[in-house]
Amino acid sequence: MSDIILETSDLTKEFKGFTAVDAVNLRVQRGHIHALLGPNGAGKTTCFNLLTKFLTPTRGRIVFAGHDITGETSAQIARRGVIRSFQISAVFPHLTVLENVRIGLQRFTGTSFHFWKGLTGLKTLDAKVLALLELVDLRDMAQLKAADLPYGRKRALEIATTMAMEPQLMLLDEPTQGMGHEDVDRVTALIKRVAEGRTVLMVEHNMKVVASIADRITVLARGAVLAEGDYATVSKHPAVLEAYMGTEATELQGAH
Amino acid sequence: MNPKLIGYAALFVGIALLPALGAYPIFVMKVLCYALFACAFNLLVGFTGLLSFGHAAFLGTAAYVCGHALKVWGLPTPVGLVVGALAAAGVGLVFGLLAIRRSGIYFSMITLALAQMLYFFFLQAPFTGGEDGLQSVPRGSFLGLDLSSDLTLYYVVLGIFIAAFWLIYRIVHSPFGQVLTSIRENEARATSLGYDTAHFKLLAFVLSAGLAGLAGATKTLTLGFATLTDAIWTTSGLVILMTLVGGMGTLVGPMVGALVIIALENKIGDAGKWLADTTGVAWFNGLGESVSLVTGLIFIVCVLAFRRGLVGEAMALWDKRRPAAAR
Amino acid sequence: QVSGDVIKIGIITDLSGLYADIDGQGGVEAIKMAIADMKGMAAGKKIEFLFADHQNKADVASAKAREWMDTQGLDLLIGGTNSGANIAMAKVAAEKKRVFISIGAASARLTNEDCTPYTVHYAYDTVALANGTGNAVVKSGGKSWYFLTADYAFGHSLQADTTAVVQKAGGKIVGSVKHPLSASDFSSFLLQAQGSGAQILGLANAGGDTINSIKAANEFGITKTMKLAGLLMFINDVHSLGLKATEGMYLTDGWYWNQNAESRAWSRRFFDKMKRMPSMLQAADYSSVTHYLKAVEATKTDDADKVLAKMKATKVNDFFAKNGEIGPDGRHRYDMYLMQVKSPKESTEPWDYYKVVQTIPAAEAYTKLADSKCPIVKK
Amino acid sequence: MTELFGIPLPALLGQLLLGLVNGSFYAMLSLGLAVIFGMLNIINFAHGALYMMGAFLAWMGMDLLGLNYWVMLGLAPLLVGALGIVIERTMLQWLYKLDHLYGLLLTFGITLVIEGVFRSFYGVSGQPYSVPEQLQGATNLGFMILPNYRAWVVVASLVVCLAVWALIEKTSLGAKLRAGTENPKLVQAFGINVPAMVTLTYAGGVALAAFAGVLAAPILQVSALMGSNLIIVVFAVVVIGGMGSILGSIVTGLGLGIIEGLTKVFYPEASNTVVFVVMAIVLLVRPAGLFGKEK
Amino acid sequence: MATPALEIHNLHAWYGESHILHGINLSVQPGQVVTLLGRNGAGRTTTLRAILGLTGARKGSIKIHGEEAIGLPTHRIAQLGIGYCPEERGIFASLTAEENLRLPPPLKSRRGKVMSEAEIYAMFPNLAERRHSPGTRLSGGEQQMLAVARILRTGADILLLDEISEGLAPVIVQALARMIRALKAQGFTIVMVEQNFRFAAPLADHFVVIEHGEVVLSFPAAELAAHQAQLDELLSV
Ligand SMILES: Nc1ncnc2c1ncn2[C@@H]1O[C@H](COP(=O)(O)OP(=O)(O)OP(=O)(O)O)[C@@H](O)[C@H]1O
Ligand SMILES: Nc1ncnc2c1ncn2[C@@H]1O[C@H](COP(=O)(O)OP(=O)(O)OP(=O)(O)O)[C@@H](O)[C@H]1O
Ligand SMILES: [Mg+2]
Ligand SMILES: [Mg+2]
Repeated sequence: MSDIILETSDLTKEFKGFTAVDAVNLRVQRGHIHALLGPNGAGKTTCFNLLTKFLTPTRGRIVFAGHDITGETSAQIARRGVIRSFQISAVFPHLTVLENVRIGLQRFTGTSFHFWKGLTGLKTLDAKVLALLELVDLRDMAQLKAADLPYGRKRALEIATTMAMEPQLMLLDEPTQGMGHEDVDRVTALIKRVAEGRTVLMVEHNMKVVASIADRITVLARGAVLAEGDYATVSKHPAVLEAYMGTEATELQGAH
Repeated sequence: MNPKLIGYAALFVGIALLPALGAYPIFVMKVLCYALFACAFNLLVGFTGLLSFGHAAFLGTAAYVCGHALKVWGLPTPVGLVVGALAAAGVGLVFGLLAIRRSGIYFSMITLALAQMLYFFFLQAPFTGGEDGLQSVPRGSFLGLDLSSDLTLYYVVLGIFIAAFWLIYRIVHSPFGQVLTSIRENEARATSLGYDTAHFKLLAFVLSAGLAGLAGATKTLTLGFATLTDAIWTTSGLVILMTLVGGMGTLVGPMVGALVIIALENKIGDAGKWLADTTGVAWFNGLGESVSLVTGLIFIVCVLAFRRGLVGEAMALWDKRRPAAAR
Repeated sequence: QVSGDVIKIGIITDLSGLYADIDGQGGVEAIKMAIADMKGMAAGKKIEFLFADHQNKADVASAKAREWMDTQGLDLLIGGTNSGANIAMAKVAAEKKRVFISIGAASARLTNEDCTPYTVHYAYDTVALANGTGNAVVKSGGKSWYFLTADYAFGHSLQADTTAVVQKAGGKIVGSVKHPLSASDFSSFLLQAQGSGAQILGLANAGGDTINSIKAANEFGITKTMKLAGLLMFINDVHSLGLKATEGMYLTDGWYWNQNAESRAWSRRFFDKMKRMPSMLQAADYSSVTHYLKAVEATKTDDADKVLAKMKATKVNDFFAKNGEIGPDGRHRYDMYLMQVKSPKESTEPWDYYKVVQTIPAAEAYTKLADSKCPIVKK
Repeated sequence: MTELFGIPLPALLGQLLLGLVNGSFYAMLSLGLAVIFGMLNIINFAHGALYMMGAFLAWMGMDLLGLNYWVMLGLAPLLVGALGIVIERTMLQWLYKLDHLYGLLLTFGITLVIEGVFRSFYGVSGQPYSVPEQLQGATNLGFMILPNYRAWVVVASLVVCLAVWALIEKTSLGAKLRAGTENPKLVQAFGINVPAMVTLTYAGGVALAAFAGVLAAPILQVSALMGSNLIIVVFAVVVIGGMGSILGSIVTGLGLGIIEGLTKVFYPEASNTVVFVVMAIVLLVRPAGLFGKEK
Repeated sequence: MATPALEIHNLHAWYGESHILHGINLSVQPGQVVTLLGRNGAGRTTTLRAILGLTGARKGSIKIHGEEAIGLPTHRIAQLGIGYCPEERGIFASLTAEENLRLPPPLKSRRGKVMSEAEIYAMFPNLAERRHSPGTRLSGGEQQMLAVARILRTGADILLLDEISEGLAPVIVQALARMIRALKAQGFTIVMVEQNFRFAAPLADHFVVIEHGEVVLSFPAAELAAHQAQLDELLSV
């Protein structure tokens, strides 16, 4: 109970009179895989955008690891160890797979403003990058341009880049969206593996994934928290059944 | 050694030999100045995706400041050049702070607006000499070399160019350059990895402005004057054209573009005369007064047929043939 | 002794921009006529001719000039329009010790602060324009002036020069408004001028700006209460405005095609080639090149110093100028004329636009040698 | 007499009215530019040259064929529109998916060619064109004398602007056009003939420019370069209004005319620069222009 | 037998130089619901796009209500009675939700039922609520609904639906299933591409499996049980 890594209080976002996120109080416990569920348009992605300051909250406070980060910029928040992925895959298409990951690691070297230095200094990072790529089965593709990867592999690359940042808190927005079965299973396993020792907050529609790895679930609907608890509790919650999973939920789960 | 570097070295040795091969040194120097200007511009647009429509402001600022420093303050030539470049970088910093958070066409427009305001200042300020320009800037000497000889000046200018080009190459292939590339490719992602993209863009902007300034200062030194033409918006347009014609985002492209455009400006009349003499068609004689018409046609052809610029297209051709050969 | 066994003449002017009509291709043609009239030879050597467009960029002009002198052995450089370009070319010519004749520059700086031993300023300058129009207008009763001035160096000096002349003649300046070059619309400035209650509106601008000012002045009925004085107008401007809009205006010109039989004869030849009548600049192109070639003929050399000495020692006497003299400051002093634009009824043929109201003697038209700021003039 | 900042009030009113007249030119030209940008995603740099062509056609109609102002007011936009169709079909249509830069560059090239052609035939000093008989003379408004022709210009351009605005914002045609720029293939898959629509839009946009050109012919010098000074200002108007915003360009055009008019009184030298000052301030405060939608 | 609503014969299609479809054959009777199955990248989306001429070059024959469509420009093909809901949804950012909805004009051959806006909003209440916001400000799911909704009011009778259940919450998916049943009852001809077999299975009259740009299996719904094993093998790893 004591170890809350992320806490929002009264977090609200209004777009021209439309409230996309409505007084959300979210508490994410350190070490958990925490899933954010909700029907389309519930405000999940918006929530992520608020947490990482890609959008400015209309109201409310965000506290991360004891610091109030409400007033910080996206980059500052990222440097605190909150790293996100995007709903639509976000890689650097014309860089190689290796360079994609190295860009992240490079930040720690403190040389990022050194325009007079060569790239040799960065080569020392390559071993670490390759180890990370190994983890997501991308090692063979290290020299390919990211743009040439199949979709599922791009998502894996994105996760690898995120991991390279040694995040305390990873925010994953629908990591399995648009993937075939094999990829879904691989990525699920991967998330489970990388979640060890850190905290993950993820949005996911695939109930099979959620059921198998989430420690805790928050369900949003119309911007507000509808229910919270573990999978068993939430999936039986009548309001959730009505608003999200629907009556045929049991029939559909795992259909993907 | 890197084959690319060997290529560049060969290129510069070639340029160094040009006067011996009968090229007119002042013309080549002018091309070099514009080439540097275009390379500086390309550093910004090609590697950060920020299209400045106000780069003439930096060229002009440095041209006037360097000219004033050499002529009125009587500073030594190298100091004058540095002062000019620094002044441009300073203006770049101000422009950058104001513009850098805007993107796309709005970034272009705000740089244009700021540059026009600066142009107005140059027009009004007495030290620029209005449309008559700041004339008879002395060449002085450079580290003991007397610059009054065109040839000496030529090698000094070439040296400046190579140094600046090396710096640009360095910037592109540096940790900083890597971050710039990632910002251009996907800014949101770069931010989410913890990079303050605005700071990186600002530094790129200032570097580009400073290098453009170096080009302007060198140009003043070469030609002996600075005029409003250096600071007017059409010059900002010109450098965009050079970069596009040569190939945006390639290192050599802007140099080629500068050569093409400057040659067009200076040589088309001669070309017309030559055509008229060899073909006997008198109409070609009129080509000299139709620079803009011919330029217009070239742009149309470029946009319709050589979109990646001359160098860009050549590289694409090369890339296409190589894997075929390898297979 | 002729360098390279050929006499090389080149003109660098605006062939495509704002000032392309007053000199431009017509100027090129005029020089070709001058060369043809010498049968293509001088001092027994062939004459070759080059021309280039400076696009109103001083750097293009000076680079071209330098290149021609370095690589082509150019002997005579003719500077067309644009003061900035001309000053830049003058510097190059002085450095390379070649003859430079500036035709189209308005700035009097060429024979003052920026004079060189190798520069000849052959046609008008702002001082002459001011002396002509300013004096004449005040004498004919236009005592109070308001200026509409282009906010550019030539506009400023035109205004300053005219102001001096007007005040000396007993007139007074009521006010002035500076407008940016190529302003979008002049009605607003004109309204301010009208509000001043001055009798004379001095247009210290040029080209399109002058044309648009006059158009608007007519439209707003300002011509009913004020008289316009065009300080820098060419016949081409009158042509594009039409006589209805310009009737009765005063302006100063160094030459008019229809001023006498000699000028008419030459102009008709020019018209056959260009389909329009020559401007003062185009006539000056012909006259100056001829004057140069005759000096070469006489000295049998193309050495700049010798030829220049000869040019300065010989008076210019042709259809362009009578008893014109080139002073040590390089200023060609010759009679200027105050013109008045004819009414449509008075005009008998196309391009018949002016009547000569008054001749301004060479001695009065230009900066007196004694007042020259040219450092090489011995005082 | 009442004064404001040292200027008599009536005189100031007069200046404001003149500003409005100029503003209506800006509005009409920037409207065409905004329509083309909004629908085709092309920054039509050739707008100034086509405006110049409108004015020139008016003069040529008079000079060569004896056609009067009113005939040419209808005919010139049609002719320029037809040229627009040719330009769009042969060149612009290949550029829609590319960066704005290419459209800008191509239309810049077209500008140079059109201007070059007119210059080589007619020189640069311009052609005389007078105010049509019906509109000669001026009306005394008390605080100033307004030439009838200028009054006509304001009325004509305001009517045209409103009509175009209504067409695009209030009809389904406008929605189709906007969608067509984003994803032409999909719009076409809904059964809409997108290529034809786009061509006609371009033709319509440049016809507006030509219309403005004919309106300008009696008051400005009809010369090959008359458009090149204007284009950058008009372009700025479009940006200040918010790229592609129809209403924005109309309002900004008029507003800028007035601001410029006031500048001509208080700091005349800066009257060509004030537009950039306004642009810089607006963009600093509102990054997507006055009426633009932020991404 | 009546003229098929859609008849494809030996259809080849390319994207640039890559040859994606290698002779697809497909016949859809009026009022039928046909589901295209296949692995990722098998060419199902490409088939739909090729029908409308949205791919690169194509070859073969596509008859829509008996009319040959292969040489026609896209808008003419659509006019023959096709409504297309693309995989990427294709919502227009510069249009409001409502304008997006109203964008497709009524087709000339109005064979299908034309739904009124009121009916559509009743079916998708979310859209009614968000009707004035810009199209791309809608959430992913809302955009999907809008993409389907807007082709229901044009009078198109052949609907090409690409992965409409993708990324949607279960309730919405259920609503969509009900909608498709309703559309079928109203006589629409539907060609669906689906990844979500459970969603598609109860709706389809006919199944077509595509693999590497070719039809490898085609059978009526009644024979589903008989082909289950084969299907499992083709669709999963
Ligand atoms: N625009 C394109 N350019 C080149 N190749 C493409 C393009 N679009 C698709 N392809 C290729 O065509 C093949 C078929 O793709 P298609 O989108 O039709 O597959 P699908 O069966 O719909 O699969 P998915 O489940 O990914 O939607 C794939 O190999 C894909 O990589
Ligand atoms: N920038 C914006 N301006 C206006 N409305 C917005 C904006 N961004 C999101 N919205 C609205 O806020 C609501 C929540 O959107 P959000 O993208 O957070 O949903 P989501 O829960 O991620 O849904 P999905 O699962 O479909 O991705 C939606 O109704 C959307 O239309
Ligand atoms: Mg989302
Ligand atoms: Mg697909």
